[in-house]
Amino acid sequence: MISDLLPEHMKHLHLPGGFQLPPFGLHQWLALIIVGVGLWLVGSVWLGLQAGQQWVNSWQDDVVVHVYFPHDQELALIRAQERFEKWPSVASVQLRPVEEGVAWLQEWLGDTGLDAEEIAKRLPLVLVLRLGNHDESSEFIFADIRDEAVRQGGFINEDELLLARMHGYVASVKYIVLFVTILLALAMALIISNTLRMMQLSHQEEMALMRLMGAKEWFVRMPFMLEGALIGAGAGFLGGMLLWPISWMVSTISDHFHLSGDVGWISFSLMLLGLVSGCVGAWISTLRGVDDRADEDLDS
Amino acid sequence: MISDLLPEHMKHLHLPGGFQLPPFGLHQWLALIIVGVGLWLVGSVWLGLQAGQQWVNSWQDDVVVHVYFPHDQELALIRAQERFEKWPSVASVQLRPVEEGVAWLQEWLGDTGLDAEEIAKRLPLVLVLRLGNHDESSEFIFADIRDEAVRQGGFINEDELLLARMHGYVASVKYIVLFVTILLALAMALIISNTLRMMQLSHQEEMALMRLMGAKEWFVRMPFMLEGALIGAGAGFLGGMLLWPISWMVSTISDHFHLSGDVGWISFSLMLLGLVSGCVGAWISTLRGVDDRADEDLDS
Amino acid sequence: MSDATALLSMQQLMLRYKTGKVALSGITMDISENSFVYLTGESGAGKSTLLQMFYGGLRPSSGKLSVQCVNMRTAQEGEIRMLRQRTGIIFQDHRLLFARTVFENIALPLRVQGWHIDKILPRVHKVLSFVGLGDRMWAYPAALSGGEQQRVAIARAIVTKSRVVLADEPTGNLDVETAQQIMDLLKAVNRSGSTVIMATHDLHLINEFPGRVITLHAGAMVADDL
Amino acid sequence: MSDATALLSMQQLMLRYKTGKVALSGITMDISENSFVYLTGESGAGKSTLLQMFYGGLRPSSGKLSVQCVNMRTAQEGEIRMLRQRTGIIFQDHRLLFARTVFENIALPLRVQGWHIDKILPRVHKVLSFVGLGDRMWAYPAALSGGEQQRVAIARAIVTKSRVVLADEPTGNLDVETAQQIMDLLKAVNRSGSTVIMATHDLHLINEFPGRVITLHAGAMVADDL
Ligand SMILES: Nc1ncnc2c1ncn2[C@@H]1O[C@H](COP(=O)(O)OP(=O)(O)OP(=O)(O)O)[C@@H](O)[C@H]1O
Ligand SMILES: Nc1ncnc2c1ncn2[C@@H]1O[C@H](COP(=O)(O)OP(=O)(O)OP(=O)(O)O)[C@@H](O)[C@H]1O
Ligand SMILES: [Mg+2]
Ligand SMILES: [Mg+2]
Repeated sequence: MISDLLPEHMKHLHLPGGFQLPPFGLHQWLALIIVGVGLWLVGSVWLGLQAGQQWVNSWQDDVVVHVYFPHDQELALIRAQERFEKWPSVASVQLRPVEEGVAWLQEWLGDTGLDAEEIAKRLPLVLVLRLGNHDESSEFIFADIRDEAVRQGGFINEDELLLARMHGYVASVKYIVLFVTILLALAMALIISNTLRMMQLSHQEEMALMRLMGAKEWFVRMPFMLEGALIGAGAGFLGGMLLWPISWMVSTISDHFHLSGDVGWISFSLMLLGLVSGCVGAWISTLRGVDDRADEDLDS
Repeated sequence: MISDLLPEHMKHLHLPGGFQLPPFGLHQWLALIIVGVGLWLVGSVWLGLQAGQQWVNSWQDDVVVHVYFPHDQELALIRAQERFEKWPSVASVQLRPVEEGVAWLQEWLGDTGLDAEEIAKRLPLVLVLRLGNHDESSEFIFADIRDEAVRQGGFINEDELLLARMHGYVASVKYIVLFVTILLALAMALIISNTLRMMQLSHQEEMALMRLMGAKEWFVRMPFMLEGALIGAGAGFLGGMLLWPISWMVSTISDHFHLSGDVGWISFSLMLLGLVSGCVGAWISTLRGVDDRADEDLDS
Repeated sequence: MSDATALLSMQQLMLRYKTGKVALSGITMDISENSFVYLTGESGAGKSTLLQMFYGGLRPSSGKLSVQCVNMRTAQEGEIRMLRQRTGIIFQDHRLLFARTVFENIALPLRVQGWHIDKILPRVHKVLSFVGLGDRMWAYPAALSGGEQQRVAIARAIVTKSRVVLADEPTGNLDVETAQQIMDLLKAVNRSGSTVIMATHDLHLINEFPGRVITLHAGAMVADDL
Repeated sequence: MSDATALLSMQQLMLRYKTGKVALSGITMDISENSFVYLTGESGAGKSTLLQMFYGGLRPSSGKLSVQCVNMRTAQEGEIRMLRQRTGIIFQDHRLLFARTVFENIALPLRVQGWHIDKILPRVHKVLSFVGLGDRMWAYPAALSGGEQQRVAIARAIVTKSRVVLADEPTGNLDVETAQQIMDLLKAVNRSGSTVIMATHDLHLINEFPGRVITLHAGAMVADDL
């Protein structure tokens, strides 16, 4: 008899309130996709940072600058060594042992009859500066080292400098990334909460009516909470899933990076972030005086 | 007499329709700020790309890879030269003239009595590969060059490779940037249109009523168009203005970059983009059957 | 029966809703300028439907309908718009804006017609005083009783000196005394030159305030005391 | 006058709106279970205000009001909620949801009370047939005439066999015959055990369908024919 009453196209009755998800329309899908891709952006940016960090770490002990002095300028060399040792940003200053130079030269020249030791005497003297705590100020350290070296009569390899400088850039990118992340998260929250608010505006009378019929607060709000949670979790899931191809691409390009563990964590956090922000957004947007008829106007 | 009728707190009457901006509430400000910062992000990313492009351009003619061969492997060298010449990605292959090696060694050794020419004979032979059209595939070019060199009995400088590889990275970043830009633009449009749609939902009855009273379409929609245009233009302006400090910072860090012209253009485009997208968003969101009472529900 | 000076004229007018329901059929009548017309009939007879057609809210399915010399079957959007500006409407569910003050509600049609605020204010005040709510100008409709809301809706309909006033049960929610006041108002509006067409159930009012009575039944015209 | 079995009891009940308007004052009366009560009075007398207080839409400013043994001045949210589930309300502006079908509108209170859909469907059908709209279950309210909408609102109020039914001018928009049908409905509801409190202007109905008549004037009780 019930099926007699229910017309064919109404098989899926959609009653308001309670554990009932409001129908998922265009706006909901749009919000889900955009927030998902936004979260994916956040995730990839963090992934990139992670990769950059790993890269930097693999360098960390290797950030050295060689300062060259002509072979007969030993005094200048010693003076420079003393000065560099006083710099707090320089962890250690070492004179490259002559044997090392000889070995290097020997290999380079090939196993010829030429006497490497004889040439080695004429090789430049080399100071190896190992940089310590490496932060954004490194930009200036390099310039300072160059200046000091030149002042003392030595010189440095510019290519080496450029490479070392990269390190500083990667470190400073972290703050930009943090800022971008926060901004994107805010924008995503606004999108979710606006979508929910729209839903609620169009169901305002219904909510007021249910309250007048003695509905509990959770009953009135549950559909919107569910919707917010679904959009949030869906977006988080989308963002998390989209991270895997990225991480796969990165690891194919270079096997420097071992990100799979991080990807798991980041995508999990994205999902959690989406879910929580969806629920919170829903709760907040249901809080505002939806019972008030004068509130139909957003102006006030 | 009019002022008698008008109570003190109502001095600013806000009538619906026509050239009247709806009151700018929290939602509007939120949308404006978020969209503004989003546009700024778009702008800065493009600015960064511009800077990267300039950097790459300054390298363009300098992307060379040196392949070293032991001084007695002339045959291998010639074989390698022939092979490399056939590669389309390698623009030119040159044998480094011996004099150049001598001159370099002479300088390096200092003006000592040592006979540079004698040593030079024992120096490795060097092939200078100059790379041509440099695109994303360069990642593999470098690996290929390394493989080929090793196969022929030569070797290459890994540091040099890393530096050259950077070039390829910057070029491939362009596509990511394009994608991010499109995504952000979409998200911003969604935010504006959602904000307007919220405004309209809450003014739906009013709009229907005005139409029933014979109001022209432009009269009914104008407030929302104005609002959309204002949010869009305001956001564009905000984004454009925020670009200047960024460009200033970049030029302080390094005088490689000359971005002031680009900043002007980009911030102008941002403003235009914001304005146009605001208006279009408003127009589109006013199009949907707002006259229809059953449309109060977004479900359908 | 057709008449050159008729303000509204109908011939075999028929209206079928999208649902297939034929709400009106075979309506043939003329309403001349400056008349006072009652529409009666049981609930669902088609009174509101007919009134809606008089301002272009619904277009005829077949037959002829011309309102203020506008052929409602072929009229352009622009013509309908102009027609609506010359028509005052009191809706059955009054349709007041609860987010706006009484003043703003009544000022709406004036604003649509491009009046300046300096002229709107005194006009609204005058009309509100006329319906006896001169002191509620800055209240919100939610703070009014049902009958007071009804009177605001009436004020909104007559504020622009319309040529035709369509009233859908303007006394439905009112007690007898207030209903009589409303009828006095509508009669005064009629005397000042507007044609008033009013749907009502209240036969007592019809007896008390005479006018032409058109009776509908199930979408057809069954009586016309002209 | 206070009575142990009184369903609603008021003593010196007063209500002042936020605007300062005193809408009710000095109301003292009891309404016993299973009675049929008319509230009359001119527009603005305070009928709707009093009805609103009976379901906790407004709380008393002073005096005593207890409804179904709930003290309305001190009641918790939860108590009010339970009270509302035992109360059927017909609003003066019917407050139907235009975005939902007639079925969904009427199912709303059942759903709030946690009924299962398999029980909701036949119940809604039965009540709709009772008010004579059994075939309009899947229509949208916009496709109904004013009187039909009114009947849907009545169906919604009586669908949950409430202990008290509050009706604010349920016959306001109806023709005489339909109004009499509605009155028959309400009388039947009353006979089946619910207390019905109905605000109305229609003195003819009161004569035809006898009940206790309470008359308000400017917020005060001026007559009670108990
Ligand atoms: N939008 C619509 N779509 C389909 N049917 C409709 C629509 N509006 C009204 N109807 C039907 O048309 C018939 C006439 O409705 P109408 O509103 O004109 O009646 P009425 O005479 O005004 O009645 P009442 O006195 O109850 O207001 C009714 O049966 C109603 O159900
Ligand atoms: N929310 C409110 N705020 C302020 N005043 C109000 C509010 N609601 C009603 N009033 C005022 O209280 C008085 C009583 O209103 P109420 O709605 O109870 O009248 P009523 O008897 O139902 O009249 P009607 O028959 O016209 O519906 C009226 O003067 C009204 O203006
Ligand atoms: Mg009607
Ligand atoms: Mg009332």
